[in-house]
Amino acid sequence: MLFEFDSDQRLLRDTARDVLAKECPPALVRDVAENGADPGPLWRTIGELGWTGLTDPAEMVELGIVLEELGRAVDPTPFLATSTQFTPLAPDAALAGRPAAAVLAGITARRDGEGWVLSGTASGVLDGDRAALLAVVTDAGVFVVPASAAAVTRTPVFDPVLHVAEVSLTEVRVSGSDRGVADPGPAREIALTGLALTMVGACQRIFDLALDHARTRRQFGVPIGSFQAVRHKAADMHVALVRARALAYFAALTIAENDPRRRLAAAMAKAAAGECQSLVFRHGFQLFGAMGFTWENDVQFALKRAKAGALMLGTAAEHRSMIAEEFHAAHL
Amino acid sequence: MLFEFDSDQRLLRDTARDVLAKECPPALVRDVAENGADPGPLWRTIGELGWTGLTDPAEMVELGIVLEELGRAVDPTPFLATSTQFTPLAPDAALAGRPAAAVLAGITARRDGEGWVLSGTASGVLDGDRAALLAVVTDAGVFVVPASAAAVTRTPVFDPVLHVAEVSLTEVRVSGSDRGVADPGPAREIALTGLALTMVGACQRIFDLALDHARTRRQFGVPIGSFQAVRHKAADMHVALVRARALAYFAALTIAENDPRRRLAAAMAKAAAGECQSLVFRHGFQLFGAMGFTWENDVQFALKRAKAGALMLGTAAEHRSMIAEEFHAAHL
Amino acid sequence: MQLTFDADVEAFRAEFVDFLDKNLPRESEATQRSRSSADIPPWARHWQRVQFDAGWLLPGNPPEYGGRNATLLEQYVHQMELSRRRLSASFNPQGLGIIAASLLSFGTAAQKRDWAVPILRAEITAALGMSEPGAGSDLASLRTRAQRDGEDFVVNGQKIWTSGAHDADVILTFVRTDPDAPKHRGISVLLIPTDTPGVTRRPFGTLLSPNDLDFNEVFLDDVRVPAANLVGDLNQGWAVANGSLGHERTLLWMSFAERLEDLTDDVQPTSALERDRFATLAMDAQALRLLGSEALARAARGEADTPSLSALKLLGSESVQTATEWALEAAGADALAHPARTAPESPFHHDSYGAGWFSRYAHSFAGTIAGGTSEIQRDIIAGRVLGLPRG
Amino acid sequence: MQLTFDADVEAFRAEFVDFLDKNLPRESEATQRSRSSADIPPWARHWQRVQFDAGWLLPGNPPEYGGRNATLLEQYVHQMELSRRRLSASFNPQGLGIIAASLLSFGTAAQKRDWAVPILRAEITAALGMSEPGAGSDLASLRTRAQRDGEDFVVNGQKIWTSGAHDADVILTFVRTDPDAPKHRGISVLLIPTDTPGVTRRPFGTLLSPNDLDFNEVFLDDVRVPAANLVGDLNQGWAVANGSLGHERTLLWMSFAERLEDLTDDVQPTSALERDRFATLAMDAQALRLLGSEALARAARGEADTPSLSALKLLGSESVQTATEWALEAAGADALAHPARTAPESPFHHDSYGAGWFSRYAHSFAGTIAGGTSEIQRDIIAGRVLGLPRG
Repeated sequence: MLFEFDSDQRLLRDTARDVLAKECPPALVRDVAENGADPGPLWRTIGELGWTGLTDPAEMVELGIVLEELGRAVDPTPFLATSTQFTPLAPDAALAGRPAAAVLAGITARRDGEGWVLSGTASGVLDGDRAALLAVVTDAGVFVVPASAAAVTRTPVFDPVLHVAEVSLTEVRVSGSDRGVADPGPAREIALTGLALTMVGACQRIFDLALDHARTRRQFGVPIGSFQAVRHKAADMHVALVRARALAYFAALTIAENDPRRRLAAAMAKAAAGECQSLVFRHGFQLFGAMGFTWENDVQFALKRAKAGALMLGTAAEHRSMIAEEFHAAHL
Repeated sequence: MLFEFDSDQRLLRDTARDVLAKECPPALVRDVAENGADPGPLWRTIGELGWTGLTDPAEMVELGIVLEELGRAVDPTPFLATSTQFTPLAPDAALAGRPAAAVLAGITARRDGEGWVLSGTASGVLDGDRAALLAVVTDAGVFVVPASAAAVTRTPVFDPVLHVAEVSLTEVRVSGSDRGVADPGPAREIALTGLALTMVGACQRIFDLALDHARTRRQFGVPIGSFQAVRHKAADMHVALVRARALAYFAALTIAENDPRRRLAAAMAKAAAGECQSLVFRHGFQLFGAMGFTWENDVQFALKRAKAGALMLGTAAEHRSMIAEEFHAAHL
Repeated sequence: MQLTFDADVEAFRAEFVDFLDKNLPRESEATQRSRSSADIPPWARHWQRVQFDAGWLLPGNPPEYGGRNATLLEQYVHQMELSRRRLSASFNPQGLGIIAASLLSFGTAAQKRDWAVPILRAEITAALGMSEPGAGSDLASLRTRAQRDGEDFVVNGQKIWTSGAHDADVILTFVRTDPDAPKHRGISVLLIPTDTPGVTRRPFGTLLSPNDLDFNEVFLDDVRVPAANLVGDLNQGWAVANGSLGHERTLLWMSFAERLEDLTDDVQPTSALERDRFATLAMDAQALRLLGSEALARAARGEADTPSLSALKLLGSESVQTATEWALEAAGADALAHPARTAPESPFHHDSYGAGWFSRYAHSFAGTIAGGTSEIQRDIIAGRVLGLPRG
Repeated sequence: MQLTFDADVEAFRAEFVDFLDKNLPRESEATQRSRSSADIPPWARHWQRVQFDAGWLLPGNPPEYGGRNATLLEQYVHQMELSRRRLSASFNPQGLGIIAASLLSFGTAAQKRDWAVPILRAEITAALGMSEPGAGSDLASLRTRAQRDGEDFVVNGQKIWTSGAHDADVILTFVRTDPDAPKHRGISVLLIPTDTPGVTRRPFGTLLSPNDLDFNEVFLDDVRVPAANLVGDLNQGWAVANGSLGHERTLLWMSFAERLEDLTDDVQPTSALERDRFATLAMDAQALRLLGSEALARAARGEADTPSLSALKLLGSESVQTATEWALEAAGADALAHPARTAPESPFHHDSYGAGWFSRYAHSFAGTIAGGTSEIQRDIIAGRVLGLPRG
């Protein structure tokens, strides 16, 4: 195994980082959070950069690179749901430039002549309130429906930039041709890995800000970053980050190469991202002291994104439970 | 609740500490470990001090004080098994000055006319190889048998001063009058609490030695105890110790007052002692560096006693599982 | 060692329980919440006055100040009965515990009459002006200055983290009155009414919401304060800080014990792993209560041992943080919702139990940061309890 | 990024696997264990020579030194195949990895012939004399002195932690040859045969047993060493230390990866809590292998990044410690027995897997202490990777 970005991948990462520093600065995220500013221009930029075109699972590492950088920038667009939740479930239905989401549970499909009738309510649907299309997972397969067919309510969540919605379908009739892939398993692995990389990016942002703070904030006449307690916390955060990043890109690589370990690797990616988030959130917040507790400090957005990610699609503990059971089977 | 030693208890603690510093110094423990020296003189001193007379559960706090100090001295005598395992099961059978042990599992009792027949093999019997009497727990009650009726083999364990044995009974006939208490539950709470306090004492000894080392050992021209990493580890060890000690004496107090919380409190005592041991062992060993890895350093005896205690009578995880289930019932 | 208190303390407890049974407002009367730590809704003002008049507000005080000269142990069981029911004596806790207490210890008769009693009777509310930008709560580097000018002091400077200032009637303000004196000498304490010209209060939001307003910046520009508002002697502010504020800190462990006990009620483990974590929480709660009662027994004997309290603060604050983080994780995606209820709202407590696990976890950092961070507590333990050399 | 190696590396791997299949001794031939890290049982001497002759002992070496000029990645898959089977190339690992390697890098032709090749062919064994009492492995404070006297050096001083010295034929010894030079200048390296008069070796037990003898104190009293035994240039010992010893350290992560992978085989979780812990172990093992292979890819490009390896050492050594402690706890009272088997004994590996969980846990501290403690690794990461200021 050669576990290193190639030069194209490094270029993609650097480009993404540069573009997002300009197009998705902290001020934009704050403007979205405080004033409901429209992230549409950023969404269009993402499309122009071709990132929405990273729909082939073989490009999962590249998609992951983009997602990590978007996580670091606390992306206010519906890119994560579109690229890692909808598209893998409905690769043929993806519409260039149109946001889309996935309804992963809560809907049942009933056979009705040539077609099907979908009903039910799903909560916690990422970007369900601003999607044009929904990929609806049911026991009978995955159906693609226009969002206009659903009743959608945004749920207030603690991450003020994140969109989460309750989606209801009431006797929505769909034709058999709207039915897509039967097994949502592989799509779920992409969703987990994508979310893990988003979290790694958000954690990196917390860490960047915490390190800046440690270098500049002075106490007892010296920068707080010179105290061994702070230095050692920073070292532990660094280790948690490189561990989580490695496992996340490994999952991306198994998806790209359709390796049989992809299921286990995706669970490890999500679990490690959750553990990293736990440590980085806690140490990072503590390191900022009271400053971290204010609305005015930008670290809040990354903290909330990382924590929200940890709670979605199964927590670290839930994934660890799965890892232990599947480890020997996967013969990693 | 007034959770403080009274003056008699403080006097007992100070006396025990002073006596054991003289009668059970590290040199004696080492002599027992290396040369099989006889701890008999210490055993007789313990008897003369009246500690073997602390058999009334109402004196559990006092017994606990003695056990903590004996744990700190890495007691090489069979006092723990005699006072906290045998005597609570067979309070009337205790023989002054005679070591005794408890066989907690592995033996079955079969009715035979007026009497009973005991058979089976028990492993991990504390001091089973040097007891004069055995209290044997069976489904039919607790029986007291002379150790001469059993086949006993000492098991080599990693704590070189600890005696653990395999005890076999083959068709041992006992009369009904040898049958003692029916419910070994209350006795088990004494055993758990006694072992917890022994462990707290052993941890305190590790901590004492580690602090000495931190104050005297120099690196880069300063005592290692001046590094914040060492200072903070020491603080965490201190907190773990005071927490474990408090919960252990609370358990002792509930036993002394026969409070309904005694079952939960004993589980907490053993779990907290195990957690304390885990932290103090790990930080203490690390703090000593390579020196801690040698046979010649006395810290090894306390490390092993603390770790052995953690493995006996249920680990911290096992007790935590019980605590969670019983917590609300006990309404602590 | 004893599991119960002596009979006289238990009789005291019974009397208070009886008072609560007879006088606590009905929940239907107590619907209005406070919006900051210096905002008391009308029903709560009334309830505070009932406690004051009955001598149950601060039982350790003499009757004229809302108490009944209770002993330390009596005060402790009083607090336990409050916390068991999730009651706050006041919705302006710092008014009671710090400002009024400081005035009763260091104030003039007039100050007690004009400020302490109205605070205790919930006629006015108060805030504490201590922290400054860049200095945390390190009094030694205080920069707000007060210069004597005739019968007044003229105050200039800035405070931060001044909880409730925008709703408070008065701010107990630490100021430097002798700029040439070293560090903590030369500090004095002034009562500054918030309607004094030159006082500007800017509340700012927490990370939970821009509208979650308790913290304030307070700007003091040529604020004229009558010399009669000087609390304690000139340049003796350090003594005031160490008085009731120090006392408050010795009782800090109790708030963590209460939060831990609340958590043992509010957290419902549903898996083996969650039960394992719950057990740790339950043990921490019990251990903290035990260690606290040991400290209290020492204090009741008049044997103060402040450094040893650092272990209690460290254990309590870190445990609350760990437990709320676990609870947040255990709740999973349900915990995204904001606000979300995690426990029945207690209308009589100034803490909001209904704000969701993310909020309860985030608030836990106040515990590990304010009143000396966990790192500072570890340093105190290492140096002053364990005698390790300083770095 | 790729999940597999290029075809040439895989072909290399297949060739080695074939060699192992054909040449590895049968277990029945390999019953005798080594008693220290410089004691090679006869069967293992033969097996080491078979590897040497076939160019598989140290594939990166040229053929005359037991290799086949393999690339870094080829050496890596060679090591992976060994570890997957729990094989050690040699029972005198420091002889191969440090002493012979140093001689091949810095030694004269005669030293290579007379010392390196016999070590590689298991005709003699070697130990490393670096650490001294009170100084840990801090070379800068080295006190053992060697003075030139005619054709000899005369050495006086004391070494400690000299693994296997009592069984070794020669000790590669770091000595101070210029007492006036600052710190790490003025250090030289001498090959000291252990039968030289004045060399006294005192093995001492570990906490596991007074008879568990690998560590030694080595006393050097007027030991006369021929000048021909000087390795590298006079006063250039620092370069030797940074050479093969430095190289050894860059590969340290691999030993932790191997131990973690062994543990994923040897630990059998039986409860929900143990499965939770097992998952952490499995993730650590996988992450370390990934991070290591990333570091290896950098090294294969010639891009050394030593500070970044501190994260690997920290992760690996701490994870081994955590996992072995969990395994010990999970085994419960059964783990008291000593020694107790925790895994099938591997006759071809110098580690003893059968010594019990307590022993495996205790040994984990070698990982968090030797080669720079975990605290030092954290300091390196903070300072040299993250750029935080020094305290």
